[in-house]
Amino acid sequence: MAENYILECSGISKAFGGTQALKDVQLHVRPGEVHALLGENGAGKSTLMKIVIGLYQQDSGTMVFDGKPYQAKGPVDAIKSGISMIHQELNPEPHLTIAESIFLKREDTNGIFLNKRKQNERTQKILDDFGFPYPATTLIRELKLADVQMVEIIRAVSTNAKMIIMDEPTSSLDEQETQHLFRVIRDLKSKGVAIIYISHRMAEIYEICDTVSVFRDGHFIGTSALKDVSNDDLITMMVGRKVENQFPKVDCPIGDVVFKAEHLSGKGFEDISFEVHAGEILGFSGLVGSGRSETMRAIFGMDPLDSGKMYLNGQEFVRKHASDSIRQGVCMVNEDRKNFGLCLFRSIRENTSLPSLPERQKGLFINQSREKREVEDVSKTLLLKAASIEHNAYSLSGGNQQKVVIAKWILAAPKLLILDEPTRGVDVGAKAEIYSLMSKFAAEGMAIIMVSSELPEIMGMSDRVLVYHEGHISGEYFRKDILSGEVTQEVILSSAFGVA
Amino acid sequence: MASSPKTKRAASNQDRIRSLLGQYGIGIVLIIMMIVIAIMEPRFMTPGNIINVATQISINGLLCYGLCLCITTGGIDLTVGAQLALTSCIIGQTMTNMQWPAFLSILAGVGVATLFGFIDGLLIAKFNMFPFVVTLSMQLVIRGLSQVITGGRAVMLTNDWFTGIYSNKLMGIPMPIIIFVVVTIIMYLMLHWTKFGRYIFAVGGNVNAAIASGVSRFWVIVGVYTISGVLAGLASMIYTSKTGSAQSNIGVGYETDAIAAAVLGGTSFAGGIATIPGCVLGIFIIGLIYNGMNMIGVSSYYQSIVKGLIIIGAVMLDMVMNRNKH
Amino acid sequence: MASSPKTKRAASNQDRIRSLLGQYGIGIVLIIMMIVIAIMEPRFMTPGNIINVATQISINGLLCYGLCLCITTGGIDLTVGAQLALTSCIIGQTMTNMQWPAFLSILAGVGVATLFGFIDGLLIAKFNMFPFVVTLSMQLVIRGLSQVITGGRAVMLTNDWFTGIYSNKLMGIPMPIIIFVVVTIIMYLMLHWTKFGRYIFAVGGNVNAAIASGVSRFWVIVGVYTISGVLAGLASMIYTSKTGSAQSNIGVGYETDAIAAAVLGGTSFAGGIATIPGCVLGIFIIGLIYNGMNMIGVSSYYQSIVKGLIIIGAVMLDMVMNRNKH
Amino acid sequence: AEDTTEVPAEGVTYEADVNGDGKIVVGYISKNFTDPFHAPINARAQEYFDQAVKDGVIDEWTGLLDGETDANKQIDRAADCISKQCDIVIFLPAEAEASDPALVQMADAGILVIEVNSKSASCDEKAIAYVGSDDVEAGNMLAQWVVDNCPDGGKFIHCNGILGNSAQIQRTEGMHEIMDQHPEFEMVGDFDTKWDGNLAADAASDSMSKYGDELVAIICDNDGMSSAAQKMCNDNGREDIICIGVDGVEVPLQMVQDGSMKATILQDGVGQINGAISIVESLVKGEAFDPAPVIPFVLVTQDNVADYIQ
Ligand SMILES: Nc1ncnc2c1ncn2[C@@H]1O[C@H](COP(=O)(O)OP(=O)(O)OP(=O)(O)O)[C@@H](O)[C@H]1O
Ligand SMILES: Nc1ncnc2c1ncn2[C@@H]1O[C@H](COP(=O)(O)OP(=O)(O)OP(=O)(O)O)[C@@H](O)[C@H]1O
Ligand SMILES: [Mg+2]
Ligand SMILES: [Mg+2]
Repeated sequence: MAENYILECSGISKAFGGTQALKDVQLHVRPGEVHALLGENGAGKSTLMKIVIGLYQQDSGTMVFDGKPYQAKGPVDAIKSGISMIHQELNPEPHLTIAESIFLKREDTNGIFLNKRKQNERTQKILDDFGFPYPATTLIRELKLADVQMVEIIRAVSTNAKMIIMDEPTSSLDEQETQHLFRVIRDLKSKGVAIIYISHRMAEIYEICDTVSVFRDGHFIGTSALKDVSNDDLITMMVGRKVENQFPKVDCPIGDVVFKAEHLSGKGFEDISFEVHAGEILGFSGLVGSGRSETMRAIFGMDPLDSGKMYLNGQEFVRKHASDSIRQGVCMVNEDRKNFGLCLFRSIRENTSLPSLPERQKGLFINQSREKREVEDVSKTLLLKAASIEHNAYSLSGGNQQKVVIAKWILAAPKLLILDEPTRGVDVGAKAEIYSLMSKFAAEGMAIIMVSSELPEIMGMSDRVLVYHEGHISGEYFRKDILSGEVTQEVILSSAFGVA
Repeated sequence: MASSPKTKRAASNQDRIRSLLGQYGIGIVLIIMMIVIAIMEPRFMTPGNIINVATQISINGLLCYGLCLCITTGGIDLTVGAQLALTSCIIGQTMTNMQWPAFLSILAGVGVATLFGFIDGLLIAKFNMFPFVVTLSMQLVIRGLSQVITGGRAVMLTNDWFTGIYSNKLMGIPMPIIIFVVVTIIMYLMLHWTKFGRYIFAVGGNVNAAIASGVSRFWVIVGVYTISGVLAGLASMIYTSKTGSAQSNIGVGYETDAIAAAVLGGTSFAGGIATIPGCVLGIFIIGLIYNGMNMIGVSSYYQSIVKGLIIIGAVMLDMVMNRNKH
Repeated sequence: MASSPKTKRAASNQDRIRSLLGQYGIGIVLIIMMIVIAIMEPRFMTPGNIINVATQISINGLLCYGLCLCITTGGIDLTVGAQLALTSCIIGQTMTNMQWPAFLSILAGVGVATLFGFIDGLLIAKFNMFPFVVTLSMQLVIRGLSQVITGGRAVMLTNDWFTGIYSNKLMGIPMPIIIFVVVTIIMYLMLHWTKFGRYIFAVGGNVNAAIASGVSRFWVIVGVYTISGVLAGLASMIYTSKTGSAQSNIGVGYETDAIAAAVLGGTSFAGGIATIPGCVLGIFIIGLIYNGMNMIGVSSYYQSIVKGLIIIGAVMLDMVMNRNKH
Repeated sequence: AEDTTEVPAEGVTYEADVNGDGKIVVGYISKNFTDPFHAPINARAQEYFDQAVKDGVIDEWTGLLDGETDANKQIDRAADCISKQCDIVIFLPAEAEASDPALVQMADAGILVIEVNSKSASCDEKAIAYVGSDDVEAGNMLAQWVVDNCPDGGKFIHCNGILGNSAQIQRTEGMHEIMDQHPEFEMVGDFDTKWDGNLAADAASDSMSKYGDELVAIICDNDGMSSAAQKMCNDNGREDIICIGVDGVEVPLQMVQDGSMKATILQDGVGQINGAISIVESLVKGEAFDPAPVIPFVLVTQDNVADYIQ
């Protein structure tokens, strides 16, 4: 072996029931490098990482870590060997404090009893070093999603591991926090720590990673140095075909005002006024926690509104619950797919038709044959990768789950569709599909609001961009100015920071 | 994609068979039980005894459906035993002591059970209290009320029409079986063919997603506990007619058998998973445990152990046959 | 970042006061109850009666801690009532009928309860069965075993040392109080000051995250059910010493009071939230409901209703005082 | 409270105000509030003592304390009675052995305890009086009725109360005492029916479908079960099956009256509590009383049912 690797996986296979998640894959990671792991949703990235960390056992294949044969029977073994992991979409125990969460399984004790003071002090020091503005005794449940993600990162980093796996660490972070994470990564790298970095955000990959390995459908496609491959090549490797246009935005005529908000105020946002037209994609940009989701949740009827008026097609829009909004044609894809999107253990069919059941009644009963037909149609339109619509949503990969969430709102035929982070955790191929759908529906006269923390997406897809800063609208930009290059990422970012 | 549509379809069919096997695999347990009992006691398989079993299961059957719905929304209804007592006492008091017509008495009894089911649902849905806690406490209140109503005394029911509810036959089929079949069909249609049924699964599967999809958690929760109340009321009507006596100490622990039947039938305590055909199988298994032990002549001291072991064993078998559910 | 560390810290302090108030707000209910009872019946506040109450609560107290742990991991232990019976029968059989020394008998009885707690935990952790189902069925098995062991008969316990466990005093304090206090301290230290306690909260809060951190769900689950078994065994020792008799029909429904105490004490059925001081308050409230109602002379016909309403009311009050917990 | 030997056989006397606080406080620990057999007993006690307090016969009473058919709870209630400084307590033990510490505790505190309905283990030493009957005898009567009415013998089944309960144990024992001497009878089923009429009815229908005409009798530990079982038999056209149980609560009595059941064994609960009440009255007046009045079980058939109904 000429190369000096910290982790070598070879011939790893893993099946879940009938699904072959990994087939004879390999992965070689050097110390001190940031190794990107790319692949479509369901390619098997998380599965391989869970095998490395000991949450799953492979069916066949071997691993070598730090020069020694390695096999983790559980996360404890992995942590002992010097591997830690930031898990994808895994919220830590809500009722523990930050200190308790970071030091879970590594508690400070005097003999058998916990030394809470020492642990809090140690944690506080780590938090302060990180510039994380909370006391160590804050409960996790009191933190915002992004802060929780930071705690996860801090926990992983604080183990002094030789290798850290980061499975989509930035999916709930904004630009600023992402940059913060990158500083941390560079620091770790300089100390010789190896990092496996999984993300669907191509820009990040190019910014921080050295090497890239690509998986497709559970197979290993290849490894190469990042500087040797172009973005398009990578995408082709991942999806097995060329993705012609990453942002297939079709410009279409903008129609009448569909929805108008006047002076909306509520928890996390104040005095928000805007209108959105038929055929328009209105982008909302801003930092995480700037109050975009709160605004959308309030419009949709998931949260209360303190004051303000809304109009739909010229008539006042009054809603108490989400059901009122849906009935009137206002629908929303929530940013939190797992908690607000799907009933994982029910079938794709049931999930998809849920909001639009009232229209699929035949007398007292549901017209199940019509339901089946319509769900099959919409899942074909969305290129949903599922063996059958009778399968549980649980069996789908993340991107395909997201498609089911979108499908259910398409079936509800909304006048206004609010998409909150519509492509979070979705691979490039599926992203392009979702974007082209958005274009298609806009062209059919739907008004679309898209909240996103990914600037390329905002800039690539929006007819108009509104930027949030601490609960207020701090800027408005138009597509023509973005296309002409007059409005750049920096311009939008600075208005998100409230500088402009 | 690596796999061709063909292999996918084959896999899917296989999956379906496995899932069907998983869903109703408990049916195998039922068949095995029937064979074992029939071998040990040939008289088990006589038409008379089969009708006998079907008649006996009706009370637990109705309770089981109510519990199945509550469990499916992620809750539990521990009041059913007490509801049995309360309805019985109301029927007894109004019919025997106040001379109300039987029909009106039944209406009053079932009505009160419905009301208490509604109150349970209200406390759970409106105040966000845990179903276990609410129904555990309400059960005390409901049983207390039945004691107050009757002063602890037993009331005899002499109305022939009423006592006939249990013993009369329609075309050779005892009334309880007819009631049970009708309720089963209604429950099946409701859970698997209506909007409300879908909403029950959605609320049980992921309440936040259900709300975000426009489902009213409030009405679904209130709905299932109210239905559980109605069914407990009907079960009590059958019970009271069967024993010909109304008293406040009946039904203690009846939720146990109903829960066991629901769970054997594949109802998941994680919420969002249940089928009425599954429940029917579960109800028959529980009924057969009792009837089978009585027919075979298992000593009274061992009956409780046998029952416990059969339930654990069946649930475990179901788990093994149907691994991917969890 | 937008807000300075200072402002965040201040908000957190306020939160803490609110959370403390929320956590032990149930104490207010306790104090109100004590005042009301004391006004209505002056003899309530005599040292004799206070010691009386404290002695009475010891059995429910021990059971409550076991349930608290199980509920905190997201489970439930419905076997405790049956465990009470089984341990009692084993102690009775070995001590009276087989002439074992008292100490050995107790060891055997508590040992078997521990074993069954372990089996419960094993079934739940290893086979991923729902705690409700496992313990509901095991309860039947355990009670059945006690019936088999004793042949359904009551066994007298005449060993003075043994019957003294309930009635003897140490420096004027009855033994049950001493046992209860010692167990309370151990449980407090275990839950709030050891790694194991931390892991209980972690598993109850989010089991997947706990596993990913290397916490062994298996041992935590097996651990809490085993502890619940030990505590039920100890409670049974006190019970058996108190009644001086071992029999198989005791303890039916005892889980109800234990669960009620745990829930009043702020133990959340959602898992991951519990405190031992909270449980102590809950245990006292349940004890006072019994003692207080009898001291005041609430008609027994209404006691069950009053008890149910107090539990619902207290939980609701707690909910209102502590909104952000849910 | 143990100097009973000093007084003449026909009566004993005590100082009623045992704690000397100038007040006479009476306690009442019931067996339970749920069993229809106990309802009239509890109701009679409530009625009498409420009136007695009003009339100034006694100063105070505890109200009906609920024993919940649970020895542990009864011991707690006994401690509560001590806390309330009772002088006299009427006590209906739930269990012969397990409830005994309640008696011992109160007697040791000087309280005059009158046991009613069933005896706890040290009743003879510690209680000042016992008013009640003997469950073994009730079991004998159950069996005797079946023996007398089925001269040819045959198969019968037995429905138990909650296993381990004193009444269940003693009635079952009494039943076996007689039945074991009659080889012409065969017990073909012994069911765990938990005092539950519904389960007894199911046991009846199961046994009918198994044994058909061979089944001649169903012996139940109480008549809540026997009346439900008899109804099940009658509904199946098997009025010939003899179902019998102990207690004499409303429903079985009415069934005896209207002929749908042949007999039941009545335990005169109200008679028992009245006996205890008259002892309390004697105590207050300082009169002598009989420490063990006999309230026998009565076989109730259509001939004498009119005397007991209502
Ligand atoms: N526990 C499981 N049970 C059954 N199938 C599973 C399980 N975990 C993963 N799979 C399946 O294995 C395949 C690989 O999943 P994996 O989560 O590794 O994908 P991924 O590459 O991480 O995708 P994403 O980018 O969406 O996170 C998918 O088809 C998924 O459905
Ligand atoms: N009650 C709450 N407790 C804890 N966190 C909350 C609460 N409500 C909202 N949050 C979190 O606060 C964060 C910031 O709020 P909001 O979602 O409005 O900002 P945003 O600009 O839309 O950010 P994002 O890019 O994450 O959507 C969100 O990540 C949300 O999950
Ligand atoms: Mg993944
Ligand atoms: Mg958001």
